[in-house]
Amino acid sequence: MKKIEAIIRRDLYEDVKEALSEIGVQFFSFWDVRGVGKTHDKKQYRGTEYDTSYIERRLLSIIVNDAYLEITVKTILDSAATGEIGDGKIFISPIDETVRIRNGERGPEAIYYKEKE
Amino acid sequence: MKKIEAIIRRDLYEDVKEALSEIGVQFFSFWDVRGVGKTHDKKQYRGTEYDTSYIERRLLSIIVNDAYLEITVKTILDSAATGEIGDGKIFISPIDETVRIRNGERGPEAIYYKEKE
Amino acid sequence: MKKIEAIIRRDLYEDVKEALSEIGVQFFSFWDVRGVGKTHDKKQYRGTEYDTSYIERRLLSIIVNDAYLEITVKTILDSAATGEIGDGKIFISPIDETVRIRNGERGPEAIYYKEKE
Amino acid sequence: MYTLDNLWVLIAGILVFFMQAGFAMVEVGFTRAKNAGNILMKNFVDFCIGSLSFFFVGFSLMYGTDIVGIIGTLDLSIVGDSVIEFEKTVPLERTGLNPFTDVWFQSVFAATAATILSGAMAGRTKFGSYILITLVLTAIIYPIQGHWTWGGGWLSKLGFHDFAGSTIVHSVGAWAGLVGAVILGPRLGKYVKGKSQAIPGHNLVLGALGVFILWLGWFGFNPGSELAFSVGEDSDSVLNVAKIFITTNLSAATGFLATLFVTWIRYKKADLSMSLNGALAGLVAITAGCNVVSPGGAIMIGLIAGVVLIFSVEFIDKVLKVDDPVGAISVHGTSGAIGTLLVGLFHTTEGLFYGGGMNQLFIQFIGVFSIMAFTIIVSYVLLKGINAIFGLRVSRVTEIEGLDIHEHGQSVYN
Amino acid sequence: MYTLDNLWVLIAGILVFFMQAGFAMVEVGFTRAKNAGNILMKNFVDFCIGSLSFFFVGFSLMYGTDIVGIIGTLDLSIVGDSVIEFEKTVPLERTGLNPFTDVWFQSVFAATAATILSGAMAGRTKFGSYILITLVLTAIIYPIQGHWTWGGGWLSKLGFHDFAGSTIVHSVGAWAGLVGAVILGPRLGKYVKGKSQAIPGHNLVLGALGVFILWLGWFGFNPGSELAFSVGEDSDSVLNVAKIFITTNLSAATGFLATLFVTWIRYKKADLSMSLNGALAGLVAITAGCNVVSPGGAIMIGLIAGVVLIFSVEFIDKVLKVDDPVGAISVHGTSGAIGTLLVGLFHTTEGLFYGGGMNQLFIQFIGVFSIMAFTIIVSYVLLKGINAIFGLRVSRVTEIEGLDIHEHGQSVYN
Amino acid sequence: MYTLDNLWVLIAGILVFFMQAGFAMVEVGFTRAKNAGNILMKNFVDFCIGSLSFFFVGFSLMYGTDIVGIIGTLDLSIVGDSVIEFEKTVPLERTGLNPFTDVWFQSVFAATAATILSGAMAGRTKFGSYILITLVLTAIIYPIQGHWTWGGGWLSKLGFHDFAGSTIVHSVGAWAGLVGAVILGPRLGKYVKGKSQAIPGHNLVLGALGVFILWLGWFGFNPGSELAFSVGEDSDSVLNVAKIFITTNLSAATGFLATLFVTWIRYKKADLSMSLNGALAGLVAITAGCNVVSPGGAIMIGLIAGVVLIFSVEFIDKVLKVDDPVGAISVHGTSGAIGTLLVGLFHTTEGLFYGGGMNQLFIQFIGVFSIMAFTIIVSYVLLKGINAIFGLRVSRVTEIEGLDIHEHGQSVYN
Ligand SMILES: Nc1ncnc2c1ncn2[C@@H]1O[C@H](COP(=O)(O)OP(=O)(O)O)[C@@H](O)[C@H]1O
Ligand SMILES: Nc1ncnc2c1ncn2[C@@H]1O[C@H](COP(=O)(O)OP(=O)(O)O)[C@@H](O)[C@H]1O
Ligand SMILES: Nc1ncnc2c1ncn2[C@@H]1O[C@H](COP(=O)(O)OP(=O)(O)O)[C@@H](O)[C@H]1O
Repeated sequence: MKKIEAIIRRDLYEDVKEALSEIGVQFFSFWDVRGVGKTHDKKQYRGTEYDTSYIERRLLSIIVNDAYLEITVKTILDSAATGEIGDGKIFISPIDETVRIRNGERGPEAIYYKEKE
Repeated sequence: MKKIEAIIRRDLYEDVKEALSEIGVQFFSFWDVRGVGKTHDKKQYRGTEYDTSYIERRLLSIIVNDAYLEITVKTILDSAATGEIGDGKIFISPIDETVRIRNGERGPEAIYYKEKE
Repeated sequence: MKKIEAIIRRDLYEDVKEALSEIGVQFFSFWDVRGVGKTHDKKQYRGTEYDTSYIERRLLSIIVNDAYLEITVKTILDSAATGEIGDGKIFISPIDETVRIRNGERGPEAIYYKEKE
Repeated sequence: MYTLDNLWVLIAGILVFFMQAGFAMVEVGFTRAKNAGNILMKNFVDFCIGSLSFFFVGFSLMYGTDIVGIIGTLDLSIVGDSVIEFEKTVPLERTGLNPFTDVWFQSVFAATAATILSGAMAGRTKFGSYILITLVLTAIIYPIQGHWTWGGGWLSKLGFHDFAGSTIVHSVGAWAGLVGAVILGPRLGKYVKGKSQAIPGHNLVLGALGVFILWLGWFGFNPGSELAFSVGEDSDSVLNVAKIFITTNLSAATGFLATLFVTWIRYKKADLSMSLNGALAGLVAITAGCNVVSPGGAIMIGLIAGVVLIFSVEFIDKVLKVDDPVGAISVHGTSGAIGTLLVGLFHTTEGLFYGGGMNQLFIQFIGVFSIMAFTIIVSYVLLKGINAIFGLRVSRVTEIEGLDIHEHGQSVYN
Repeated sequence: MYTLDNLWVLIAGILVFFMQAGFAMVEVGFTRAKNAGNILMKNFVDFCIGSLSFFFVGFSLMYGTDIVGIIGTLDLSIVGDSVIEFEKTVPLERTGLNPFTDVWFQSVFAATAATILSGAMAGRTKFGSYILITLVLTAIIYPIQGHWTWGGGWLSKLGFHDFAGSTIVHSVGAWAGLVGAVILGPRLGKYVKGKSQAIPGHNLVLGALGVFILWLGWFGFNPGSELAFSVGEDSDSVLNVAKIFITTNLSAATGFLATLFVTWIRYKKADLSMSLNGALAGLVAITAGCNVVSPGGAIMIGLIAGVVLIFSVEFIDKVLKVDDPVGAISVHGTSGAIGTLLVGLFHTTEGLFYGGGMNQLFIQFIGVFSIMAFTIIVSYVLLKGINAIFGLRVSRVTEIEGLDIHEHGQSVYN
Repeated sequence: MYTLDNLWVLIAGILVFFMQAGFAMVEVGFTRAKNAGNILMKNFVDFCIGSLSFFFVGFSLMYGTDIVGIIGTLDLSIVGDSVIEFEKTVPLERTGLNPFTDVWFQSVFAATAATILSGAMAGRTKFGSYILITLVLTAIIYPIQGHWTWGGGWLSKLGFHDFAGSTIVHSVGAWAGLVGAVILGPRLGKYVKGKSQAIPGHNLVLGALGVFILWLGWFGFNPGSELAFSVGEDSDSVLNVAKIFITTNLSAATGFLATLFVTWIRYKKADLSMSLNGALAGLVAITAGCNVVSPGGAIMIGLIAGVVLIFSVEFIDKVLKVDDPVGAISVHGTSGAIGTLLVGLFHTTEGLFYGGGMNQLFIQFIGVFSIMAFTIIVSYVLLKGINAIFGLRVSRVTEIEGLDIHEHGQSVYN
């Protein structure tokens, strides 16, 4: 199993979600993060310009079976890319084990997809 | 060392915290995430029903020594399960190294437990 | 590649960011978390003292090439440590792959540093 | 100067109306975000229900021709009249005021009593049942006991002094709320192994704004209760109204400071949420006697109310273990009772400290006690009945996930 | 009692002024956080522009000597006068009031009309273009149609009854807003595959506070429109003002309850955001007839307005597919029109239900329709023009990332 | 018409009271969340302290029998009187008003001065020390300089014109705040390597609501300062009061627009936080001359105040490097001084532009300067003293983690 962490533009979240849903990736978690990088929000306040030095981003954390890795990554690339700087990154890391809290089930079965139901 | 990421119902957080504390797992971090899955919050607004398409969840990130892995997982299962859909998941992944910022200490010592003090 | 997750005092964030920037680590994500541990915030409300049982923390998630691991950790240690309890932790875990969403670029090139531009 | 009296009372009524916003902000601020919408709903609905029910039923029960000192004569002709005609819809001409002015001012008072209740029952009450309670309170309970003192009933004959309603308005709401809070039981998680837990309000800025708005409204509530501004050419009422501004303000200010300094000593930190309640305690307490105490007396009343408040909150929370999320029982009940009793001490002609003997104090005690007893008994029967028929408390899951989602299908923060 | 009249109207004007804060809170609360600063800006700027433009231009166009029933005589001497002198700056002495009192009260009304518009156009309008629209609305559009009824123009001669401006103030703002919303098109993401999506307001607590403030302000808006308090020694106007308090309040309360219960049945849950609109619908609807309907009539008007509101909101949203983020078109336009028409039924002497025949109803219809037609046509031309020259809608990226950052360079929450 | 005068001044006082809520919201909104509770505490506590201290001490110092033009005679008999009796508690009968009316209106003014100070010192001042400062300010500093102009002292004899207190109320608060901000030094992180950093306010919606409330309150502040409504049967004061509404509103509106457009040009974006300050600048500036300038003059004053504000904020922030979190020094100090000076130009009979010569301008200058000098010197001594004895600034850790947790043991948002 792999964990895919995708840091995307917040405004494209709905598109990514739709795209993932279409390929059957219907379970994931997300939260809002701030990204430090080359793109910033420029703001001003009472005559002082300032730079928040970050931009608002959304992080999607998706655990997938190895078989699903590539298609999931591809789907994110397709739906989250605008081609402009600031599109974000995808990080892939290993997951040893998954447990479904409801019934203690372990392993790949704990991450089910549409077609399995 | 392992990282345990438990995505649980927010309302059960206190119970899980208590249960972990009893087995000596007194250090962890948590934050609120939104879970996309089969359970949704149904809302309405001005005559339009809508579906937030996510539920509010809490993510606990607990780094443990390998020896503590199983008991921690079990404790979470015991305290966070209601048996209903929507109980959440536990993901386990490898951690290479832990460093205590205060003094630069590394390795398992950096994650101490009650009984070691 | 490695993922460095540093849980630091919120108030020292600016210092850490500066320090990282100086060594060329200019890309990372962060979000606010709550840390359960020995340090708590003590509060009172209408005559009842209570303990939030957590402190406010900031989590920095930095993906680096292996070569950058040590210097990054060292820099965080230098800038985030006060020597008092509550300084936080650094967790290092493996990253299999990084993808730049903008153009699908993979591997170490997807995490670029100042000097490479 | 009939016109001037009307102008003043109409404007004072506007200020009292706005107290609804103050109550809403205080209650929202002092409770959790997940129930904020429900609290707003309740604050609106009780004002709306109260405006209608008091107009059609409550007003005549309160101020209609006295029946053996207990109740006014119900006059349902107002219903028909109000549909057909225009001039005569309010049949009672009891003061020097235009009847419409009168009913306006009295309606906003009735709605205030109803609103107080919602604070004590916040976070766990079924919305439908709450609406029923509000209806009975404004149409029946409030008017009956109000009749006793303000409508020419037995307490007024006795000489009970509750000028603007420390007891008649505030305590009545609070005692009904006490009964509600007891029957409902505490919110989930409020008492863990018998120990009271803090459930901090989610936005004390709103709470503070609410207190400012209430304080503002009180300058309609108390001085407006003079119901005149220029009676006689000697203009006694100008003097009275102006004095009530001073006594009201001094008591509120002292109440805030008293709570502030006592919490500072007692808890080591100056407690904001409690001090906000302290100002309200001073306001509630001065309400009964604002027209007959001296500025010095007002300060004493505020001081006593502010100090007692702290112990009342702790007592109700930790000893009685009654869960009153916004402190309504202490602020409006305890302070209302104390303020009414203190008239017996600080009344500048009848008060014990001013050589008036024990008589007034005794009468005040009878008034406070009998209204408390009446309200508690009647609301107990009412709430138990509603509880049996419709249920009073929401389900466990509704309470945990928030009344907003389950009762209203939406959250206020998005 | 000239002084007393002035005092009342000045104070009523203060209350109407404060409605700006109410509108601001409602609009901010009912929309998204990323545009909150822009909405605040708009609410301030329309009041500021309106205060100036109506003082110098609008007032004389509205109340100046009538020209063929269509428009008042523009009197630019006020500009010069106001710089040089002090006593004579307002040349029109048309009521028993001091001219300054008069212009004060009328200015805050003009600003209200302008503010309504901003709600319907929220979340996507260019700030600069909005300022231009506001200017034309308060200096020209509002005064012209206002002249027809209140300034002695043709509608007043016909006998059109719109006492405090259900149509003249509220509908005008709403119809202009409708035109704006149509020309702008919906916010991004509002309609997905032709289906309306919910875009919930980010802070309904602020929305509710805003409704309380508006309700408060309405006690200046309606009773203040009597423009007197003591005309004649018999004091007719005292009676009128007091009655208007009652009718206004009853209609608002009923409007809230009507919406509450209907949504409860229709959506299974009692809908807060809609019920808040329901109270406003009751207020807007009673505004036209508040001085000539009975309390029972006021309740009927509030009831009808509260029920119609729900269907109006749904119709505009789901059938017309016009994106009106805060429901301004329904609350001010639909309710304003309905309330004005209902005067033809509930007027206690001229109304159909009171034996007055169809005549008044017919006149009301003419008034509602002609003002709607005029406003829609003129604003269409205006907005199309501005759209062509400056553009009306912000860029896609501005809209997505929020007007606050792009138009004002700062966010309101930090 | 004595009664009418009292009615108006009492109501105006209510509006001024409510400005406390406005100040609280502005200050909370313009600063960070972690200090919000502390700011609320301060705003309440200064009103409470001020209500008491001004009643017992300040009022007689300000309006008591003049001693060599410098100070009024302290009359402590009020303390005893206020405890024992009722009718005579306010010994000074100096206007046509009831003494209670008078002291009510003057008290809320004194509290306003105190509150201004808290904005400039926000985010780093010890709560206990702040209470002490407030006490001295309302009991001694404000009354003494107030006596000079309003109590019959030397400035009034000179002909200094500060009708409602641009200088006497607003500048005094601001100059004391300036001294406080200088002695305290900037907040941590405000200046990094000598460069000013933006520390954005955490909730500009609250800030905007606060400005609306302040604007509202100003319709009590300025027109209420007429202290009459119907003097003489010719009713001169009706005219005056009505005109003050107009001048006040025009100046505020122009101030907002001026700041808006200048920031739009200067910063490329129309700056909300600054424009909000611009409206306040217009209000503060018109306060001195609201009764003697023409509407055109009011617009000029608002315009100048709105433009100068921007540069004043930048100058204080970037050149002087004094950290004034909410802009209180510019809004109340700079604008207050400018507005007072501009009376010398725009006074319609005495002003330079109206053929009155340099005389009035010169007198205005003396007034502005002497009150500034007095306030700065006295507060410097006071604050240095408090600093030496109790310490003025909180500890580093308190400041970093927030005053709410450390000073009050609770956070406002949970
Ligand atoms: N090395 C990294 N570690 C963690 N997060 C990163 C890293 N590099 C980039 N990010 C995240 O990805 C976001 C997008 O980066 P950006 O510079 O916009 O990408 P690109 O230039 O490749 O389009 C950043 O704001 C940050 O949140
Ligand atoms: N594959 C996944 N990747 C990341 N998060 C997931 C994944 N599957 C589930 N989750 C998280 O777990 C939560 C609970 O899942 P849920 O469907 O309720 O579990 P179950 O049906 O097994 O009881 C989801 O809301 C989501 O936050
Ligand atoms: N095992 C762990 N897993 C996850 N987070 C942890 C763990 N141990 C510590 N933390 C995080 O680090 C923070 C700092 O820990 P702390 O007890 O203050 O460190 P120390 O005592 O070593 O200085 C905690 O608040 C928590 O957020």
